[in-house]
Amino acid sequence: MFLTMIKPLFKNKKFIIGFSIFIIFLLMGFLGPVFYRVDPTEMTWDYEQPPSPSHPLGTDTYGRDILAQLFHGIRSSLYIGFLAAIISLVIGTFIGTLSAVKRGLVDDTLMAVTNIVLTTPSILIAILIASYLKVRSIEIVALILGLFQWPWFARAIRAQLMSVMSREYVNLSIMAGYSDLRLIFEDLIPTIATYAFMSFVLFINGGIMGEAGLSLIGLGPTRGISLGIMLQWAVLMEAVRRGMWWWFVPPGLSIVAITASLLVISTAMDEVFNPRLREE
Amino acid sequence: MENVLLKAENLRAYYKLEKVSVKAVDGLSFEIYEDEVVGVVGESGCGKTTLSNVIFMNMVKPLTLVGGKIFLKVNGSFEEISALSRDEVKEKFWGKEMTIIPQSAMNALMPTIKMERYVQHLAESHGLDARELIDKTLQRFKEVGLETSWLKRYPFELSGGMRQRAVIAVSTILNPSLLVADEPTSALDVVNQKVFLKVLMSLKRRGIVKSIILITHDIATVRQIADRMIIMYAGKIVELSPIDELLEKPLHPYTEGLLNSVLTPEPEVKKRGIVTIPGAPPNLIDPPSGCRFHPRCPHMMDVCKEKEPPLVEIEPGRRVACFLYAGERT
Amino acid sequence: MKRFFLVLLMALVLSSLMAQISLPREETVYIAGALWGPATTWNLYAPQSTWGTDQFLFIPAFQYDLGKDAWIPFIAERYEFLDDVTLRIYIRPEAKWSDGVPITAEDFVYALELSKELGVGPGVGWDNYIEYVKAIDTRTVEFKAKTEPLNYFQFLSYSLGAQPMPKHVLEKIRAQMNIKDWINDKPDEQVVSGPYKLYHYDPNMVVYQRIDNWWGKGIFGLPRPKYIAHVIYKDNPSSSLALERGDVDWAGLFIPSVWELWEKKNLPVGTWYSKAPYFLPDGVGFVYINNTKPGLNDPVVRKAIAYAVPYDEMLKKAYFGYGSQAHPSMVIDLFEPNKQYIDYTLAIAMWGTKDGRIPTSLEMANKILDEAGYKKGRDGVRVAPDGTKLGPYTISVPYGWTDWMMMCEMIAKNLKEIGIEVRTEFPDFSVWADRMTKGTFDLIISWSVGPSFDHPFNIYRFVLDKRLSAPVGEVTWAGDWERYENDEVLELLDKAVSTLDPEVRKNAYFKIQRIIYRDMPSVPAFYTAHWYEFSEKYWINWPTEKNPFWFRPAPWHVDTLPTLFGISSKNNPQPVPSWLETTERGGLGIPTAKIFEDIQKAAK
Amino acid sequence: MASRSAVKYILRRLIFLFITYVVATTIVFILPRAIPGNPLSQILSNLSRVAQSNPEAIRAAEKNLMEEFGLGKPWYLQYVEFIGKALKGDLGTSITYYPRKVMDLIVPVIPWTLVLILPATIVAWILGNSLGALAAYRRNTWIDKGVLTGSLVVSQIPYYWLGMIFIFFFGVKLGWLPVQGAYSQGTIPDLSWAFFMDALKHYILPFLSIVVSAMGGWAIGMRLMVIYELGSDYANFSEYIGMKDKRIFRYVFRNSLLPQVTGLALSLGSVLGGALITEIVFNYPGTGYLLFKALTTLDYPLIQGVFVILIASVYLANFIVDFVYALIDPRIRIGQEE
Repeated sequence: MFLTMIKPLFKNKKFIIGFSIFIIFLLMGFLGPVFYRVDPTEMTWDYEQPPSPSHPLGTDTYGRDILAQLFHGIRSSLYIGFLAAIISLVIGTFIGTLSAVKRGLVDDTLMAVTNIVLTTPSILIAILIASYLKVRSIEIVALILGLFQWPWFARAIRAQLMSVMSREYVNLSIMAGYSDLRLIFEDLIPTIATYAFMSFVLFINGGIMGEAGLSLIGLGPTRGISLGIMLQWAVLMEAVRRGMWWWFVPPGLSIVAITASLLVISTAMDEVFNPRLREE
Repeated sequence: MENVLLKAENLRAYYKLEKVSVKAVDGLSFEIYEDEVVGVVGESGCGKTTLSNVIFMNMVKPLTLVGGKIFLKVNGSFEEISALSRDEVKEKFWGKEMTIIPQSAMNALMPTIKMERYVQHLAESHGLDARELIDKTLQRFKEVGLETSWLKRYPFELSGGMRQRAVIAVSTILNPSLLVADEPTSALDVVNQKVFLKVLMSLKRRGIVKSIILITHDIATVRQIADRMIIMYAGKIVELSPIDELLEKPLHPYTEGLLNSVLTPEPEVKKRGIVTIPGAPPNLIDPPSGCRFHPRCPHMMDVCKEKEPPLVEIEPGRRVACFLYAGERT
Repeated sequence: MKRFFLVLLMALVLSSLMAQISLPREETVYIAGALWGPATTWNLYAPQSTWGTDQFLFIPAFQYDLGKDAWIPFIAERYEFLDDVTLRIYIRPEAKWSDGVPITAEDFVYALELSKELGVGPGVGWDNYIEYVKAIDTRTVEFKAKTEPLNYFQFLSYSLGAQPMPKHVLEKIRAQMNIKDWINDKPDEQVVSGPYKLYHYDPNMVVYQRIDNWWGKGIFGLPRPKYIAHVIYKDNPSSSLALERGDVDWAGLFIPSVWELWEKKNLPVGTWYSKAPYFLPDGVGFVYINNTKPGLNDPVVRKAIAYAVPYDEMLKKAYFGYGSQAHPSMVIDLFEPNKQYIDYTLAIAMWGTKDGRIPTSLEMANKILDEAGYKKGRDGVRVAPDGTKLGPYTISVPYGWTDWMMMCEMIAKNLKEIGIEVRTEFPDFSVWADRMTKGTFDLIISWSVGPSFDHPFNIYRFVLDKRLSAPVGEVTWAGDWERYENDEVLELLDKAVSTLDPEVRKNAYFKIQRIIYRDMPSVPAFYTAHWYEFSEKYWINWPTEKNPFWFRPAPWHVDTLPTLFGISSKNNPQPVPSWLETTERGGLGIPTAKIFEDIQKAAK
Repeated sequence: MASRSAVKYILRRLIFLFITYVVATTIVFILPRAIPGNPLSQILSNLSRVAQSNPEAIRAAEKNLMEEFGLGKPWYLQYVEFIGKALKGDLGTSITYYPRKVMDLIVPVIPWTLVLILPATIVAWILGNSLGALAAYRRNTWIDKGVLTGSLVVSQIPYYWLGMIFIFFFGVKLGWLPVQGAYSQGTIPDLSWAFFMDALKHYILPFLSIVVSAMGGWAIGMRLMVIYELGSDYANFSEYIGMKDKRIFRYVFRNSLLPQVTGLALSLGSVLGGALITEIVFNYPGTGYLLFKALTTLDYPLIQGVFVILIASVYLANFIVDFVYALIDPRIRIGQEE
């Protein structure tokens, strides 16, 4: 069943391109540090070196190897992205389904909350929260970011479920006296799986972008390296105006490549699973 | 030949996909006379709607005209519109000579501007004087039984039925000779259906439109206004005849089935079209050999499998494509 | 709406006639590194006034000259001791406020009394050491020192360094509002005693303009720049970039590998020394060790830590060699006058190096720990006989203080090797500061106090005086962050400051050093740098090792004003004014020693 | 024209936004107090480290500030006080820049931010939508493919990174445009033509970096909308009755634009966020810059103030957009049947 769902994807050119780019970076994140064994935090004497055989992507002000940083950065940025996405997904699904299944008051209140979160300038609030957490682990940052992405998703889930639930077989299962939970898991979740996956992909983007943003104003993780942290250092050390392109271009490029490829993937999926857009 | 309005010769229009092509309209020949109402009936997926597109030369890929000719009489002389491109036809005839009331007439009007503006735009498009056209529309509004003041409103301010009438009014302000109504009543409740049909007829009586093609799966509606009927099955015409004879004595087994289903009382069945005929309509990618109806036909003969029955006139004005009547030719 | 735009347009068109206001580059000194955010207030009666207020707007009676250990009479023309605790200061007849009103004794008295009343302001806290300050006549102020406690250093710094405030202005202000909320940002309303006053400020820049008819013109001449403009940059690097580009002439910044600016990039940029350490010392950087934590409360452990700190390596690598290892006596011995306060024989005997600095020696560290009975456990972490484990501890500095962060890493590494488990931690500044001031940290690197005329008293007091401390968990910024307690030290300190006999004072210091070497309350690790860079693109004659007319040349430093009298614009070089010299060499600077002699004379 | 339903709609939005605003500001207020950390440390450390003040002076300042900022009071009292003052337009006193009033600090920087964000956002919105519409209209031509892929990538470029690239390329490498700030160093802002031109030169890069990277998203969204609308009934019908293509496309464009307007309202928050960071990258003396300072020095009152104002302006903009929406979409203005 899953395979048959996936198959058409690999016929779609867009999807293939996006997917392969993403995989490349995934591998960089996972295998990079394994094969390129350079400590990204080790400060050496040849600082601010342009790319050279000894430092393929050069070094920063403290002589730390950029390539090593990049690999670790990609890794943790992806990690943050996934974590944030999972968090948003869980919250969104929970709220969405809950308010769809238990209509009435629950629904109203939940939707009110959703709308409030939706209209609050989430980035600002995220900045605020982050600024008051003195020690920020990567997980914490992911959590902060995850807390604000879900409203769209929750709404969509709710809408979808509402339409699904009006269909025959759901009524049947209700008649058959299934519990709400069983209803959700056996009948409803499958119908929204693809949508969920697409949003998941976009949430990852949100996470990665958000982390970069927070880090840039010095509110990123206080330990470890991420693409955002790299950019922050580059800005802090005026890499841009001092022309050290090898420092600020790679991390930014990676961010764009990863997020763009993910976006392409999700649009491709949209085309495939959503006939209206299918090229005919 | 004298009072023919539209003539179709062996029309073949397929949906051409990468590999296969769906033979939605496969060798239709018929003509529409001036001053008549023709009902085109058949189950959903038999090519009715495609037919309407073909008549309009509304060829949007993958739909392509594979063969055949269409002639339309435009002030006295016949134009071979099948020879023109879609855009040319659109340019020349749409709205002026031929017009359509789409399936979902409810939402057919531009929602976010007043209908009056819409008419003005229409005037621009056809290079007419806006004032006149608006007056005409007001006139038309009266005729279809709408408050003239409503022209100054937005479509969504009208109820479903009214909107539909507004659509008729708008679509016929240029006095097109041919009006095609595609499943016009499906979305309406019984009362509005009646009103709607009345309006149609009155338009014809006033000679605002010469002829009407009414495409539907619902015989009940057609029988109320149509003069002739075309029964389609699987992209082909199986029977074509004046309405009364047809109802009195359906020739083609499929027609028979259709009628039975309609005459059965409960509306649920009516809606579904034909239940009394076992089996489902064939797919049009590779239709059955010979007579396309043979797999479901109660009177199936061996010949039906091999040869394709031609559409032959067996009584004046009555044509049928079935070997049952192969002998009765006079 | 339309009208609004019309007005705007009109305004633009009209104004397009007049030209853009911008400062003449040749007459302006651009500054970076002293101001990192919008200006606060030009009122000294606030916890923090904007940079420049203390430096250029309000000058003291006598200006202390660190380099020559002398006092230059600014507003005052001379002093007189009636006895060993009573001092009179005579105000120059020329001295006037910028609005023409003469500066009187009343202005001195008023200034100090107000500080006392508000608990904030110039010379706040003077009443701890000075019994009274009163106006004898319009030009004579009298200070009387408290005898309980008697502290000559505080007495002198408060009295000689007193800044008068324009009574006639302040009284008016106080009548209208709470003086603390007074911003004083109207250039034409500012009344100052210094040679500069505010010209313009916005979130981007603060500009001071020279008062060309300044009262001191005849005595001191005028400072050379007509305008001094501090551009408010985002952070260190953007400022240093501006220096590289020649947009900034005078800076007080931490710049990684500063020598590259002239060695590699051949820019007309310089620092005090052209070779390492490049910068003057500005204070002592300590590795503070919390004396209240189990394990760390044992002097042996603290000494072991002192042995384990990789002084040279970390200064070279993390600090770019901008500082040298501090002397364990805590005295900044880079200034000649200070050397006399160090008991070198003791230090050498104690640490076995040629100048008595602590060697980095893991063997020694291990040795003394072993002797004290600290056994290494299976995990390589030592355990005391009584079972207290040496670790895990944390060593922390604020996140982003990269040089100190690196030092922490290096220290932690060495400490692990001698069996003390230490992890590095780099929290947000406020958290770090919280731990430091509440005494809840284990180990931190932090600052202490800098060289001044009461050195080394000031540093001994800051690091060792439990009277400045507070119980663990309560905030104290005043000093003794490591919570060291020793009454003997207190006695010695009091002795040192209440005597007029240099020998007695010296001995007190020597005794304190003995105690330090015994208890090692915290580790004096390195001399922090007095960040100061200059560009000779537009201005020359900057104070340097070779042109040492002023020893506190950083723009951010309180005593920096004379720097501006010494430099000159590139296209008209001028000599350094002679009044910057000491009296023996024909200048105005009165050596501190001479002052103490005068007190002794008066005492008899 | 302003029929009852329109008023109802506006009121509903107004009330809703107000509630959300209260929630937001409450968060803004609660947070700093929920997490420990002595906000005064910055000043005091300056006194101790930079000013090298006497222990006595520091002691005095400590006492002084503690009283000054009433950090002793219970938080709910502080909250009431905060709200009360805020309503009077007094956002309290900054800690780091004491005794400056928060308002005095914010007011001068706001114009810079507005001048940067408003035009950039609007231009981006217009350009993006036109591009998207164009692509949809030329569906499956190379234009479409180009616009689509372009937008997909561009929409994922963070403003500030694009900013860096621009600075590096146009500023550092080519030296065409200034690399930082809002006007040349040493100039004093006034209404002169020279200053205007100078500011304009500094304006181009930050403006462009926001416009370019914001455009993509709009283009993508608009393309989908238009494609969808092109297939809608009114479009088909208009064609059948011989409406000119140009006209039909105008209809479609108009109707697709409406949802984009709401989109604009919802995106404002993130746009602002991105722009603030862009300001920091460009050392542009706007609100983001001030916020950055406030954050790095943990100046609670200032942070609060900045956020209260930022969020308020987001909601205000939100409301304005809603209002405009109600004006241009008759279905809301007049009220939909059924």
